[in-house]
Amino acid sequence: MIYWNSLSDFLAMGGYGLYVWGSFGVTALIMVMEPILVLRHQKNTLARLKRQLRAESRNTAE
Amino acid sequence: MLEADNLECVRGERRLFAGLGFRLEAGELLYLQGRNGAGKTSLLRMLIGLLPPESGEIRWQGMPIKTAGEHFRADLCYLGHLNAIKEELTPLENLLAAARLAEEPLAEDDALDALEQVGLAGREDLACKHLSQGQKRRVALARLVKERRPLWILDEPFVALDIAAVDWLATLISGHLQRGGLAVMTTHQTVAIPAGTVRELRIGH
Amino acid sequence: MKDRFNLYRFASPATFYPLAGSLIPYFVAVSVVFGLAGLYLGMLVAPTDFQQGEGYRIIFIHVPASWMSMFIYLVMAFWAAIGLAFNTRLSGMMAQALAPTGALMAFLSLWTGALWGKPMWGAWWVWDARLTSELILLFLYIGYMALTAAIDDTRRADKAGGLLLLVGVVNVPIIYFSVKWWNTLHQGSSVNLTKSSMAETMLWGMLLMAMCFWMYSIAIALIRARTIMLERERHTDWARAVIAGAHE
Amino acid sequence: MLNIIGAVIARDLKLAMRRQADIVSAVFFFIIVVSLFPLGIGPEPELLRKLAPGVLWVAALLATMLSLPRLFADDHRDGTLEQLALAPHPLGLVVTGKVIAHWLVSGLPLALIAPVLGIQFDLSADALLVLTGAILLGTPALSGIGAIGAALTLGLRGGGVLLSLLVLPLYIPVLIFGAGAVDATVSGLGGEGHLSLLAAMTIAAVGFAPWASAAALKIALE
Repeated sequence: MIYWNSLSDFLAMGGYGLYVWGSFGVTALIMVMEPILVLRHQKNTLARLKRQLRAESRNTAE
Repeated sequence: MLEADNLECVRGERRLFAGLGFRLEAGELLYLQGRNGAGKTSLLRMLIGLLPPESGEIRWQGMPIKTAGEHFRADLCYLGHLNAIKEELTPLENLLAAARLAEEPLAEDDALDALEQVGLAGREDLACKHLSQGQKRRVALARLVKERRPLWILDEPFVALDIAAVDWLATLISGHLQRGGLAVMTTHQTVAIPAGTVRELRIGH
Repeated sequence: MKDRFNLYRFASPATFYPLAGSLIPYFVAVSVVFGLAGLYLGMLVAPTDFQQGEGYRIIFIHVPASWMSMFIYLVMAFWAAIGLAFNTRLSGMMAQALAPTGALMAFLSLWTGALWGKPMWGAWWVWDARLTSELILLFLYIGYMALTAAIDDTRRADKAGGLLLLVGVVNVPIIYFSVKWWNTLHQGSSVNLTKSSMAETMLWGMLLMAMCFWMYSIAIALIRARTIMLERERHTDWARAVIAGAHE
Repeated sequence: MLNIIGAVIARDLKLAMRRQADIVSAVFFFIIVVSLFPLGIGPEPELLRKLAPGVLWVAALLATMLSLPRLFADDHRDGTLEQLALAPHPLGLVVTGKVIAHWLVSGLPLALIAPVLGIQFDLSADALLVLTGAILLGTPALSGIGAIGAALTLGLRGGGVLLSLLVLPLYIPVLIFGAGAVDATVSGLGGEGHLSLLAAMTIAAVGFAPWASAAALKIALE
């Protein structure tokens, strides 16, 4: 089933290794980084909103 | 007849007012009062149709102003806190251009007459940038002199006017009411309007 | 009539927020499965292309990224049209949530296009219709994000951004055909469903990768939409409940 | 309908005449940018002829951009825009008038000066004629599309830069066919096809853009 004979063949991509892996590498980087950044932003936003809510309820309690 | 029903106004994240309504008949004046930031100007902008209310409806002669559109605007005269005059044009050119753009033909004699009434006689040919703040306001008010559209909406019309001008404007407004016109205005000082029914509406708490 | 199906209910943030939250894991899982299958087919099983050698394998990300960059723009324009017509709050949030992913897809399309073009045509960049339109698409994404970021009032930002999106939808085809007439260098469309020049495995690999990108975009847009939603609706009861219940 | 468009044009032209410095500086910008190119590239006539259409068109594009931020900003600042929006006719007609006035003040002078500048690039008489025609036909589209950007960025901080970011990509078709018309003439193919496409784009832009701009202005006025 598998087309490649060896790992080094696979990595070389018939001489196009730089182009193929350059494409896949950047894509992988983006598709890993974007979720990380988005999730971190979500976490920070939630924490900030929670702080605000707490400060607000403290103000109304007094 | 101008009616407002259950108006709600949200600016940014704040709800300025909700459940606001009134009914204004021919010959009546509505004073809008409230502290700064209560939403007076926002309400005026809703009434002229520039700001869609969050909920509620405004009707002119029984028809929602949103659907009435151009028919409503043909009956409306609005004076904002900005003068809407061009600094490069003379008072006369300003009046004539404004009338032309509002599709309300104004004869040059009538325009000159209006400028004389607001005390700008002799300054008709001076570009507005050479006029003082008060004089510029008078140019803006001069539009009202020959104004025969039934609904006037005025944002702080008395600001920056001297006592004589305040009296003159009050007379002008009462003349408008006597002709069966309607007026809505915001103001900080209560000015006695000689004729017509005056109602008050307080916005905010 | 109370329990009649109501579309507006799903368009309301209070309903959408938990619904999106429970859907995200499925989209992620499906995306991963499709991605692994696509990579397996495309990178390990598919034979070489007799014209382009192994370099053609860039197609497995280039084409899905290009498709997604255009598709996301269309979806944003669709939301914009809904938002401008019915004044729904959700539309603007969805458009904003999609924009960064769309821009990244456009960037990926250009990047992989350049890396593919260099060995195939001998140039990193060829001024043809598809490449140029893709570049304009990237500019439109950036313009949309810059415009909405510059407007403080979210309501005005949504409407102005929506209008820009619709103007862009009209213009992108015009730009495409302008550049096409100006200079025609690019090869014809590589996917032709009736008589495909591609081997079947390649086609399947590409379609699986496209599904992976699609599901990825949905998942990431939903996460972003939830954050935007919470931020904008923080004064409402449902948002307060969500914020108070969240653990840091 | 023509009444109101005429009234807006008359007012805007009168205002522009009172502020001639703006028109003059845009024209000078055009002249200077175009004249800088031969200095940067070198004096070979062959090369200059090749570059002329593109250089003239890019300079025309940038010169038109200069006055765009003020298209609605002045009226917005002094409250006139509100009055225009409240007048008893569609705002789109008002914007149509403003777009035409903007073209008369910014596009038309460029078209008139372009043949003179074309001489610097050793263009033939034919090419100069087509160049003038192309700029005459294409610049109204620039004013129209620009109006959308000006309306969208009205009153925003950094509006000018944002305006270029939004508008310049959309100018590409006009640039391609505008420069293409001159190119085709220079190479002896005839620029009629390009010119008719330019005309089509201008008709579409002037017909459609004012209504999109009007929608954007209403959003900005809320």
